[in-house]
Amino acid sequence: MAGDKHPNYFMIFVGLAVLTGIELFIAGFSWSKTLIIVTLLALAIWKAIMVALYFMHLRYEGNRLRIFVLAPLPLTVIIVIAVLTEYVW
Amino acid sequence: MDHAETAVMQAPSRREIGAGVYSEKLGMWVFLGSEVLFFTVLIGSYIILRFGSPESFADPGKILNIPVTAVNTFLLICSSMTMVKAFACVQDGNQKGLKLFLVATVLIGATFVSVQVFEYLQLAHEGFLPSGYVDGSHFAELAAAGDLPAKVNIYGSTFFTMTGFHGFHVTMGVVCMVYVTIKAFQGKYTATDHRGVEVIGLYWHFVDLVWILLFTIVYLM
Amino acid sequence: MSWLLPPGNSTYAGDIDFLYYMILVITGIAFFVVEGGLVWFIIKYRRRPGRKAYYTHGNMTAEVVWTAIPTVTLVVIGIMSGSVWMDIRGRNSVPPGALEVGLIGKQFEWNATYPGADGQLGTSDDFSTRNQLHVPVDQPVVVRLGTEDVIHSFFVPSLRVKQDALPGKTIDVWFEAMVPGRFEIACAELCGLGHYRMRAILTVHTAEEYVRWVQEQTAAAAAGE
Amino acid sequence: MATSAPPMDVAHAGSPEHDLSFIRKYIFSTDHKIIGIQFLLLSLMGLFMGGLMAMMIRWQLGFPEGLMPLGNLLPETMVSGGVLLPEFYNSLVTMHGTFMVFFAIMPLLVGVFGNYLIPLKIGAPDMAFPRLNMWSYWIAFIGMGIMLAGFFVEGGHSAAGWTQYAPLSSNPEFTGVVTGQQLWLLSIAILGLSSILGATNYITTVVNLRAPGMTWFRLPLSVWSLFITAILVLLAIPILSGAAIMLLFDQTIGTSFFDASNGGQPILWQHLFWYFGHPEVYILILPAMGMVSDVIANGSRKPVFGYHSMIYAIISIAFLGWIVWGHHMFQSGMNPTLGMTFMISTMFIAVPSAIKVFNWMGTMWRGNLTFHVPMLNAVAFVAMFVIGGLSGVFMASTPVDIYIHDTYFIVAHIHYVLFGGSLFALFAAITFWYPKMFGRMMNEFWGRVHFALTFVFYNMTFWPMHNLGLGGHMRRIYDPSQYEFLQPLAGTNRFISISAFMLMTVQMIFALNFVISWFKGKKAPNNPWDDNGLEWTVSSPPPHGNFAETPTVYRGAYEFSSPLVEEDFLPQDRKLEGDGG
Repeated sequence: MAGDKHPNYFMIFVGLAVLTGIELFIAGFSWSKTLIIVTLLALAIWKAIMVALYFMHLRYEGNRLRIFVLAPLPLTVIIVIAVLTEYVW
Repeated sequence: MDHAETAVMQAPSRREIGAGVYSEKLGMWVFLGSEVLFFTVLIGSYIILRFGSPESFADPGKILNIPVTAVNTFLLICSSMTMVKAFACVQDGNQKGLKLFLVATVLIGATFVSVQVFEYLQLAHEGFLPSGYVDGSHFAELAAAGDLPAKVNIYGSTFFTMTGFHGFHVTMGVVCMVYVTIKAFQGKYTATDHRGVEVIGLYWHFVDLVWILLFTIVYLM
Repeated sequence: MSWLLPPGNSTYAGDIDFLYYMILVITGIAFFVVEGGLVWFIIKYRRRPGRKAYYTHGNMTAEVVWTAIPTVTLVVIGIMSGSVWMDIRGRNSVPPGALEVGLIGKQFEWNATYPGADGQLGTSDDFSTRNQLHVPVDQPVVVRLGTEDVIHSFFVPSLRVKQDALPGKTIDVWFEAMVPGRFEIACAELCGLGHYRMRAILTVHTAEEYVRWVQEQTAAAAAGE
Repeated sequence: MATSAPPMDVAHAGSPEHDLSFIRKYIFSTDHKIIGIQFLLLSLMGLFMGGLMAMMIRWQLGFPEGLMPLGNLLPETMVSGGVLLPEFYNSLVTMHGTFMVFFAIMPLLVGVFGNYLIPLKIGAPDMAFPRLNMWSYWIAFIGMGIMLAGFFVEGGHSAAGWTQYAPLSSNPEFTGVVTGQQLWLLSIAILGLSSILGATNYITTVVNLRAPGMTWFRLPLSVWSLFITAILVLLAIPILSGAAIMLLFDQTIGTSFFDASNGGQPILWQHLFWYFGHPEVYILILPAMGMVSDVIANGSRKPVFGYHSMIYAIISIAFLGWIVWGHHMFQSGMNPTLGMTFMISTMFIAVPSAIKVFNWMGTMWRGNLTFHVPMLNAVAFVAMFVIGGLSGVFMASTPVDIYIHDTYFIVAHIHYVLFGGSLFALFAAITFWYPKMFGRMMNEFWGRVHFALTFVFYNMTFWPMHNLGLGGHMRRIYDPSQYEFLQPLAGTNRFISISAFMLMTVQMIFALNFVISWFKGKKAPNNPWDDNGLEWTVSSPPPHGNFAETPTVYRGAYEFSSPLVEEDFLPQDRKLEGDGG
């Protein structure tokens, strides 16, 4: 982005607020528990990605920094999945 | 992003710059990497414990006050926007906007923490603590009547630990932000060198990002 | 100081001991090759005046060879261990019709519960013993292992049995003793002040002896009530 | 944490040293070299205390009936009438592990050499964030103070083992220790902050402050391994901090994370602990491997054999290190199918370690081996690490692990890796870089004597522990004579104890050599070992700011016996004809 052209931060903000509203709305639905959880998680991750891409401007960073940032993410999943298998044998 | 490039260019010697960004920014990203794992432990434990004994967790809204925290979530998103606006202003050399938006961020951040303290006090008053129900409290009566789970010990444990540490991070963020704001009022940040603003911004947005996940996982599920 | 294992007394002790000796031989060979090589290099290539070392940055073939050999060896050990492990601990490894015995650890003793005449745990004719575990020989026994307080570990060296007892959970561990006699049970996980004396005795009876012992205990329990 | 420091080169270039007061220069210093030396003194003290605790443990195991010599110097709550009490024994076992892991080996490797070597070896004037670096030291100092305080509080120190398995650690009823346990957890959480700040600093420094020409594949292996280690520290330590805080909350504010009776999961602690703990194992060995590579190349006067495969081995260890933690828990009641997966991944992680051993041997092959004291210790590292690695295969095999888990076989294994491995590497590293740190040479003769005696007594101490374990001897038991099947092993236990006392005694040679050489040693030249690294191009000790002008690097760190030059070494910053600017 060139000095005077910023991403439209206000629109990102509106997007985040609207998605939060949708989440609150969906949480009240009488869908199956699993469906609600999956939908809510997807929305939350969408919001998180928007924050990372635009507010933390990862979208405009080089690949080397992105790799650095993404590297620890698998570790967050490994431990949770491994321990969850304790319950399913 | 050309301001980052200028900052790298400004580095005094021709060093091998590995990640293409200046050190303070890289350092903050690296530090956030460790924060990711810290919150993984807290949130991961919540998921695991909840999966292991779902009966110890109340349905959304039964114990926790969703409307209040929804407002709080909105506040935190607002503060993220004001933060990023402050950053955009300093990039454009708009000193007035920088100061205005930084002050707004500090105020909204402080409000978030206050609302959280209020929420904790209310929960404690109604009988929900890290150790579960308080004997003879409102919630304990509801539990005895079968409207709430019989035991919520691990619910209390995980809820207060997760949100408490998040609140602690917001508080630390506000403290650092006050420092940056003071420096901004002293005119220390310019269109070409505004590392402090960008770095505190990264931290602030990260804390916001964690809250986005926490709010969904803890309050809505 | 011996590298041999003490005599094993369960049906799967032989499998475990075989794996142990196999690994002992493999690692033994590796040990002598590597340490021998080191000593040889130390002597052969020691500093001599006026000589320069051979200038090289490595050799791809050598790298591939010494990556491949350990990988293959270790995977083979892993696969062989895996099948034995699943026989001992796998999901359906407990032999059908195994005799059930309850064993609860608590600071610092082992309490065993036996099904009475009906062969069922949790009925009124159960009886229990303290720091004593009695089992019949040549019959699979499944120990339903639990704990009242902290983590303990049920360790019977001669049976090659070791299993932690986890609070809030009952873990099944099975074995089939091959020789009658008297053996020691130890706690292998630090469990507090008296961890070192959390000792119990395992008595392996012949089939007839065990029946007689159960009858005596049932009678004694009935008389006690 | 988000404050911006001025660009380092500006802050340091030509900052005159005499401007700084004594306190700023030696106590609250921001100079990475002073901080490294501060860490060195602190962690050698930790090492000594850990050793003393080991001696008391060995006394009890070797002579369970005897009265402990000098025991009357300790308070009645620890040693009563000359008899070491079981509650104190459990504290000793816990604190020996804690001190050796968290306050000796880890700070020695990461705190000392990470600080001292990284900027010097990459040609930087200092760390990226010198003030953060100072905080990192002082936070660790506070952490150690809190840990030490635990010995003096009512109820004694934590007695739940260094692994702190819940619920033994989470419920004071089970050990009778309240304050000591809480101090342990607090100390570890604080130490975690120090480690994270340090790691942030190391990573940023290596990525951003390398001298011109110091490309990734010209970095010395010591820097590579410290860099990868810093990443492991950065990502593993917050897991321990988080888990320790949860445990602390269980103790203090009534949460129930690990309390099964209230819906908690005791095994969750083990998963979290070892999810931290296995990367920690590599934190404790990777820097040792890197520094040994430097020393062996120097002693062999030969380039490191397979420099690139060495790096790939370090990186793959760092990746695989995250998916093998379950092998500490095969007998814990973990899902056995999960155990299978962990066994296979564990088998794979042995491979990169094997590659490294073969490459060290390749480095020595056809070399011109010069056995200075660092080289002796480095070769001993390789020899001992092989034993530790091979004994690991027994444990990786789950069925064999059923028998040897929680026995002295494990104790032998961990000491072959941590003492035979890391500590010999540290002796190599300390003796190698001592001239640079203090400007004086250590005494060569006494260095050799110390090495020879340590090597012999070390093996006499730890080798027989394998045999104890095969006899079924459990870990962490106060009195083995309680068991009939352990009685035949009493002689072995006594032999080990006597060897251990000798081992501890001969360490005094090292301590004296260290202290006396500091004041009386021969003045060290800039490059006493004819090495190639950038740190040897500056004076010993290097000035504040390290390099008068930023060096330019033309080649890797291991150009020994290069055909391009007459001598058998070729410094990284020496410009030859044909080297581009």
